[in-house]
Amino acid sequence: MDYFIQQLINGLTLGGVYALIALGYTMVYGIIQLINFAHGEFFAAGGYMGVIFISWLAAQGVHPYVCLGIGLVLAMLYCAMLAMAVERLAYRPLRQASRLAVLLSALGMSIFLQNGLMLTQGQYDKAYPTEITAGGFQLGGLYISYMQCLIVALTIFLLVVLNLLVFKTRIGKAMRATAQDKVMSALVGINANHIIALTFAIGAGLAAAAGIMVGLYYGTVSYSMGFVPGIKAFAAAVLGGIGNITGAMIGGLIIGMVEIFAAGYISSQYKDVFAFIILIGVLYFKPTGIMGENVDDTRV
Amino acid sequence: MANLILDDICVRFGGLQALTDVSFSLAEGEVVGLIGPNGAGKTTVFNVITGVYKASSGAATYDGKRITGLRPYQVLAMGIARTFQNIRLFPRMTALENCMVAQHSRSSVGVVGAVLRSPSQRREEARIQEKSQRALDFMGLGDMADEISSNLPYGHQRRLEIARALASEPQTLLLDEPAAGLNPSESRELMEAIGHITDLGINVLMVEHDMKVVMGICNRIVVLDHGVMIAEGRPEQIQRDPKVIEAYLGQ
Amino acid sequence: MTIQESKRLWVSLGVGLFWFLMLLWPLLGIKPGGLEFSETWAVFSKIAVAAVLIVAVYHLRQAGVLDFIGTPLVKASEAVGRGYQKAPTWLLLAVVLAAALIYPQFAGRYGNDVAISVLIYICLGLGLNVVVGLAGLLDLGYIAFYGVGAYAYALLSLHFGLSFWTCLPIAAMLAAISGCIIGFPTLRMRGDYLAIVTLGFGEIVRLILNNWMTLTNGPNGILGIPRPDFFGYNFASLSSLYYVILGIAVFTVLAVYRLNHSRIGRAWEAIREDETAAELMGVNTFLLKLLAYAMGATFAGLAGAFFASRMRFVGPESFTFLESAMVLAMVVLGGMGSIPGVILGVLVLVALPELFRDFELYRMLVFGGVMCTMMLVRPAGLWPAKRVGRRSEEME
Amino acid sequence: MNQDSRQPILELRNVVSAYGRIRALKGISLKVFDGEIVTIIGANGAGKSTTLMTMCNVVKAVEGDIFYKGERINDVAPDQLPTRGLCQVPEGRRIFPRLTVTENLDMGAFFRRDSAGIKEDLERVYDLFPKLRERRRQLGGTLSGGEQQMLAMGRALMSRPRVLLLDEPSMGLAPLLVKQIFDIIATINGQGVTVVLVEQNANLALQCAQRGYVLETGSVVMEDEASALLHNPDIRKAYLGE
Amino acid sequence: GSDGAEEKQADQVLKIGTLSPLTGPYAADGNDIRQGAEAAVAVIKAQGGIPGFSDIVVVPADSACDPKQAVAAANKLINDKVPAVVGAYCSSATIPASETLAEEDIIMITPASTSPVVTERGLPYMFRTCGRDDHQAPAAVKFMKEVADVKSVFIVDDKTTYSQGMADGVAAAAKEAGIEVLGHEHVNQGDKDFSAVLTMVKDRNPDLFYISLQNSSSGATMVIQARRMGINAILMGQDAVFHPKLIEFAKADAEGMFCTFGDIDTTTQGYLDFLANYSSKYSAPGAYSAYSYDSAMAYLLAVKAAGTTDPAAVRAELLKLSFDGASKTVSYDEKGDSGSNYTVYQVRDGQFVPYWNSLTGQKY
Ligand SMILES: Nc1ncnc2c1ncn2[C@@H]1O[C@H](COP(=O)(O)OP(=O)(O)OP(=O)(O)O)[C@@H](O)[C@H]1O
Ligand SMILES: Nc1ncnc2c1ncn2[C@@H]1O[C@H](COP(=O)(O)OP(=O)(O)OP(=O)(O)O)[C@@H](O)[C@H]1O
Ligand SMILES: [Mg+2]
Ligand SMILES: [Mg+2]
Repeated sequence: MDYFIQQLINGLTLGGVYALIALGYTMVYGIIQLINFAHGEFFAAGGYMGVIFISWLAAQGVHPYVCLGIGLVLAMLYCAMLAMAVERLAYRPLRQASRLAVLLSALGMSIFLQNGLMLTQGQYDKAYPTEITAGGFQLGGLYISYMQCLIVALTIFLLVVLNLLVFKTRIGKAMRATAQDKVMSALVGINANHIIALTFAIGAGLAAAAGIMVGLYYGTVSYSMGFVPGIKAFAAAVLGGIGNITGAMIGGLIIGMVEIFAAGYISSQYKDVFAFIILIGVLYFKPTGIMGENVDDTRV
Repeated sequence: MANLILDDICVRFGGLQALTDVSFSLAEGEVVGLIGPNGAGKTTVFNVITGVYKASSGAATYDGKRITGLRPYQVLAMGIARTFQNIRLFPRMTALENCMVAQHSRSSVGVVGAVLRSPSQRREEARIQEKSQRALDFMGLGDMADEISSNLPYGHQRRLEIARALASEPQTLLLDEPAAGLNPSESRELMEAIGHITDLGINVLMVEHDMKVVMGICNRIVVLDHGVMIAEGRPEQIQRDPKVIEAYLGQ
Repeated sequence: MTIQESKRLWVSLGVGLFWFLMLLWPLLGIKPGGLEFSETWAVFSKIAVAAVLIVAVYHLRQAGVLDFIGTPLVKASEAVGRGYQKAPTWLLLAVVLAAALIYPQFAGRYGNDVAISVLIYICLGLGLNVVVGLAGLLDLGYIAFYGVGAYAYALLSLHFGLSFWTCLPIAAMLAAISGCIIGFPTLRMRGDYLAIVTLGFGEIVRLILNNWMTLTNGPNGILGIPRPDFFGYNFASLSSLYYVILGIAVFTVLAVYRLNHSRIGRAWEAIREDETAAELMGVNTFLLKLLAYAMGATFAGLAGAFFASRMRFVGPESFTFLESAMVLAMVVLGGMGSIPGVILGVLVLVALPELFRDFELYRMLVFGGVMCTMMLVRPAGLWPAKRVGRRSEEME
Repeated sequence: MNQDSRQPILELRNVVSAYGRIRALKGISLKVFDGEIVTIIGANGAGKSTTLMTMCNVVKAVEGDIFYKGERINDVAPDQLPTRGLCQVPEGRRIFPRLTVTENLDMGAFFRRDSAGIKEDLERVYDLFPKLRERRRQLGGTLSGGEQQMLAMGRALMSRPRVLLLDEPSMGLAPLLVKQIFDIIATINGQGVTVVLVEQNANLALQCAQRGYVLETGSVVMEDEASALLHNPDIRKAYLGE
Repeated sequence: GSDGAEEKQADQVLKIGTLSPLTGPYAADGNDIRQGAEAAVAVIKAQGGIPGFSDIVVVPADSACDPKQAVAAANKLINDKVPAVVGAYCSSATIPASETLAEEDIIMITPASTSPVVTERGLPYMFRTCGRDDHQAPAAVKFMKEVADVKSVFIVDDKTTYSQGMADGVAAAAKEAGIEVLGHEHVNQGDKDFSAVLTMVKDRNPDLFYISLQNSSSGATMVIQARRMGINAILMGQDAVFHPKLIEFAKADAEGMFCTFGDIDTTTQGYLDFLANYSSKYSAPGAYSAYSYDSAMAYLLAVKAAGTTDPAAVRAELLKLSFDGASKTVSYDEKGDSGSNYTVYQVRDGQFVPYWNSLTGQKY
């Protein structure tokens, strides 16, 4: 039983990580229908920025928790800026082009950023000053680390904040309108470019937060670390119904859980196979994903 | 032949009853108008006939064969072709190619034939091209065969829709608001074209809000309101029917 | 260019450079030991100078100062274009084919090796072009079929001693069958849902190849796969292998061309343009989408079987997502739906990394940047299919 | 010509617009005066919609000048124009399909900050179109064609326009609704809103408008009082189907 | 330079290719390999070069740890007319590349590929300076049995030719030695989250947890997570995990961990020479720097002795060769192997410290 619950906690944590990345994916997708391959790189850049800022602050003798807080904010800001630059340079000029052209531009950006990180940060991984967040507590036969709590809490917190942002604020409404019809939203006075840039910034900020969490939780960051979680998060976003924030969260949790339980009970080498089979199975019966709005584009 | 019969068709979308017990028929050589207020369910009738939506009850038959439950391409293969209220051409294909696609169900060469370019494939290809060109000519688009369809002006796109439907060699043609977005003189040309179509022995079911057009060419009119048939009859009768005037025509 | 526009250009360059500096400095300058500026400055100044130069050249060109260089060039390229249009297609094709036939005589081992890669990718690219370019189905797991073809030949030849030429159609068929298997559940999905499912399938295939020890020997791969032979003649040398793949590639080009210009190709394009309308115009979309996957997979299967025989080794590393993405990049970069475009895309994307080998560590960085830039400069591809240009609202 | 002593509120001078290489407008000049209804009629593809889109800078004029309230607006971003009172109900309505009716209306007032005024206008729109009030929680995309047209109109009104550009507001509407829509146009105009009306239903449009322009393949071929156009035999033959 | 087609030998440049992953996740080790070879060349050149050759250059090529790229890179090296190649790193790249090189009778000396298959295919010009997995695994198990005295072991690998080969070897040897294998799980490369497997490890509670991963940072990640989760078993890794970075990343969590690695006696003169040369140009040597240095050195010495790059002659010289290299006393047998000398190291106070020698069965 303990084993089961421990795996459940593992699944929640991993799912939380995927969800954090998937939230950004889904927001960007929601607004310009772009599978932003570079999103995984924002995640990696966030992880590195975390190391850089936190190590520097720690070296100045700042209290660990303050380090963490400031580092988190700075890294999120940094990635937001990075994302805005990427959007401006690589995506905005292609607004009118076919979607595959943008997809490819995103792929090129992803390769570029990944190698940029490698060149500036070195090929070796970087270690987080993990002492900051090491530790946890024993609950019966279970061991729960503080990082696990933090990841799950942060995910839930951001989910709530984002939902409020998108559904309750003016900006959110503008985001949804821009997503649905860019020309019309210009005709009611929305600057689509600003809204899209903002969405990228928010998405990348979320990815950066995820990068730091991952760095702290697993101890190291590497320049290529964005790729695999990027794909999983993409899968999570689609599973939940791409474009839907709550869906991304649910999708992330499902993928995380399936992976952990497949690894814990069946076979860890085939865990991804199970994750993808669940994904395909769900989509087979619900082609728009779990929370996907059934917008019927077949109306004739 | 080409007898289309709808029998107690009902369609439901979630809680919304879009069509309730709709029954009417379309006989050989007829032009029938289907009118009614916005959201009455006219397009839904088309969608049920062509297999886009499933009827929740009731059946449609064509020449005695049941067509409800068939996939759209099977319905077309039986001889029922349609146009769309919101233009649905293949935007990046030329006018001619748009029509050639419609010949798909009237041709049969497979992968092997296509790769080997067998003599029968070449013959068939030539036939497809000729038939399609004839459909374009018929709608007066003959010299626009090589234009990309999305570059055509709106009115020509409407006509291309009809040409494409004709290219599938149908016996029955369903037209969904063919005159929308046309000015009165263009509508008149359209009416003439539809007249020629019936001369080919094709019967027509038409949804249209332009009363001049409807009254001008329909033999019979069916009126829907909130998914229910409220009247059916000859144009003169319909024009005078108080229920129709109240729900639809006004004044 | 008005003064105002020119001012805006320089201002945005300034903002851009400042922004870049803000992004660069934390990466290079913040060290636990302290803050540094020299390294950042060194990198930044180089890039800034380059950017200023580029903008200046652009500026001059807009202003017409550089017309004396540009105009003759444009004229020359137009003349070439005209000549190209005048020459009959068959002549051009004959020249290309002749060049392809005598190529190994002039190329060294490395040249042959690269040419073989190019030809393999041409088969892959054209196959994917059927799925993505013609039928409009975004497939991110395409390389799985290549893997199926490769392993099919490897296993059949090693376990059953079948010859390359027997295996080639079998491999193609097995790939086609797996194409149908993958295609089936995705038929109800659209757009990007399809993308992730195909990506998932690709990963599943790779993981099975990597983990099913008894069948595939897992990560160790399969060694000692025989080279093709033909009535006793063994295609052992690279140049003779080149002719084998050239034959397969020519077949692929021909087949894809003819399919494209048949009722089947038209039906695929109709599905790409508007699936619902296509079905309503009599196209059995279900069957044709499945057929698109199967045909695409067939060409990948052929290429895969050849790949196995040429490497004499297959392992799961050759069939990763990145490989799928690469093939997709070739198709899109070259020009979706256009056969010469895809071939050009393959040439460019195979050649680029080779050209950039000397950049060593910077190679992939440059590669990614160039890929991005090319998309920006030619969003419809290097050699777009004839039919492009969508009725679009014009907006900044 | 005749009334040029007045300052037009919206004016195009020799405007050329193009889609890629295709020139859709080949040098159009037209004037709209404060408080009037001007209609633009013409065959399919004449460039009517393009004219409206050019007025809003969604399609950029490649040549010529656009003046609004006396100021050249060629370089103003399209999203700035609604804030200055220039609004459009575009061809095909372009309702935000996944926003509710209320949210769609709110979008019309996106740039406005006076929540009290917005509330007031919302009530006004609901009074004008009682059907919308009934459906305020429904998603825009699920409305029927006529309701969508009302919503599009209401959304434009929410921005308190000075000038309202209407592109084929009667397309696809049942005859009864067509009449309603034209009544509403008259009402709005009575409240002081200048209207530019593009219509295929030239008869109704000319009856409702004060002045009219006739467009042919991207050029203005005629401009006159609406009543004069209505009785012009050429016009009657070419556009009114007689 | 001279333009004559018939150049004198003295004008010839001796080229040595290196084949290693310069890009991708193993780029770090790949660069160590390239630098090791460059260091050896520098040393020989400093000693006056090789008579008959005007210069010696290293031609690096990127194998990317990928069979296809490795073959392409091998072909490129062939085109560049290199008579010998040092590399590659991943066995899965080394094997197909070696087949290609064999077609042109090019000598290949791998400093890092430990798969037995590499030298078991009867290729005459294939040599190996590092040890073999099928020696390393028994050495590790011998240590478990005789020194650590464990009763049970849990094994994890990440499904590469190398890491899985090692893990299978350990599993088999452990069974034979009477150590209970409580589990043998496979993770995937690129995974960062090992919590599911580690929860399983914790649940089974083995005496020793054997980690066979393809690179040191995965290893470090796993070690960190294992310790955090409260797994108290003895940790043991193999030679891919053995890397200074393991300690740098895992810090205190790595303390006490054991790793097998081909013994490099860092006190020999050979090593000190190497270290001096290497660190004057590059940062601290990585795990494979010394092996790569020795591989290149062996080739250069053989060419010097043979006076030609003719492969048959050089092979004969290589088989005769015996010199004190950086990693060990290098000499090759008929298969091309140079023997294995696996030593168990322990992480103590942030450093790998030799702990037990498998050949002698002695603790240091
Ligand atoms: N796919 C669907 N999902 C939900 N509701 C639908 C769907 N299709 C149609 N409806 C609803 O069914 C009703 C009838 O729609 P239909 O399109 O048939 O109307 P119509 O008579 O063609 O109207 P119009 O003249 O405006 O075209 C409408 O209320 C519409 O909102
Ligand atoms: N987005 C576009 N891309 C390319 N060409 C276009 C585009 N929009 C319009 N055109 C072309 O510009 C010309 C004018 O089109 P416009 O839509 O303005 O005509 P219109 O007068 O509104 O016609 P309709 O009555 O059919 O709406 C037409 O020839 C049309 O084909
Ligand atoms: Mg309708
Ligand atoms: Mg228009």
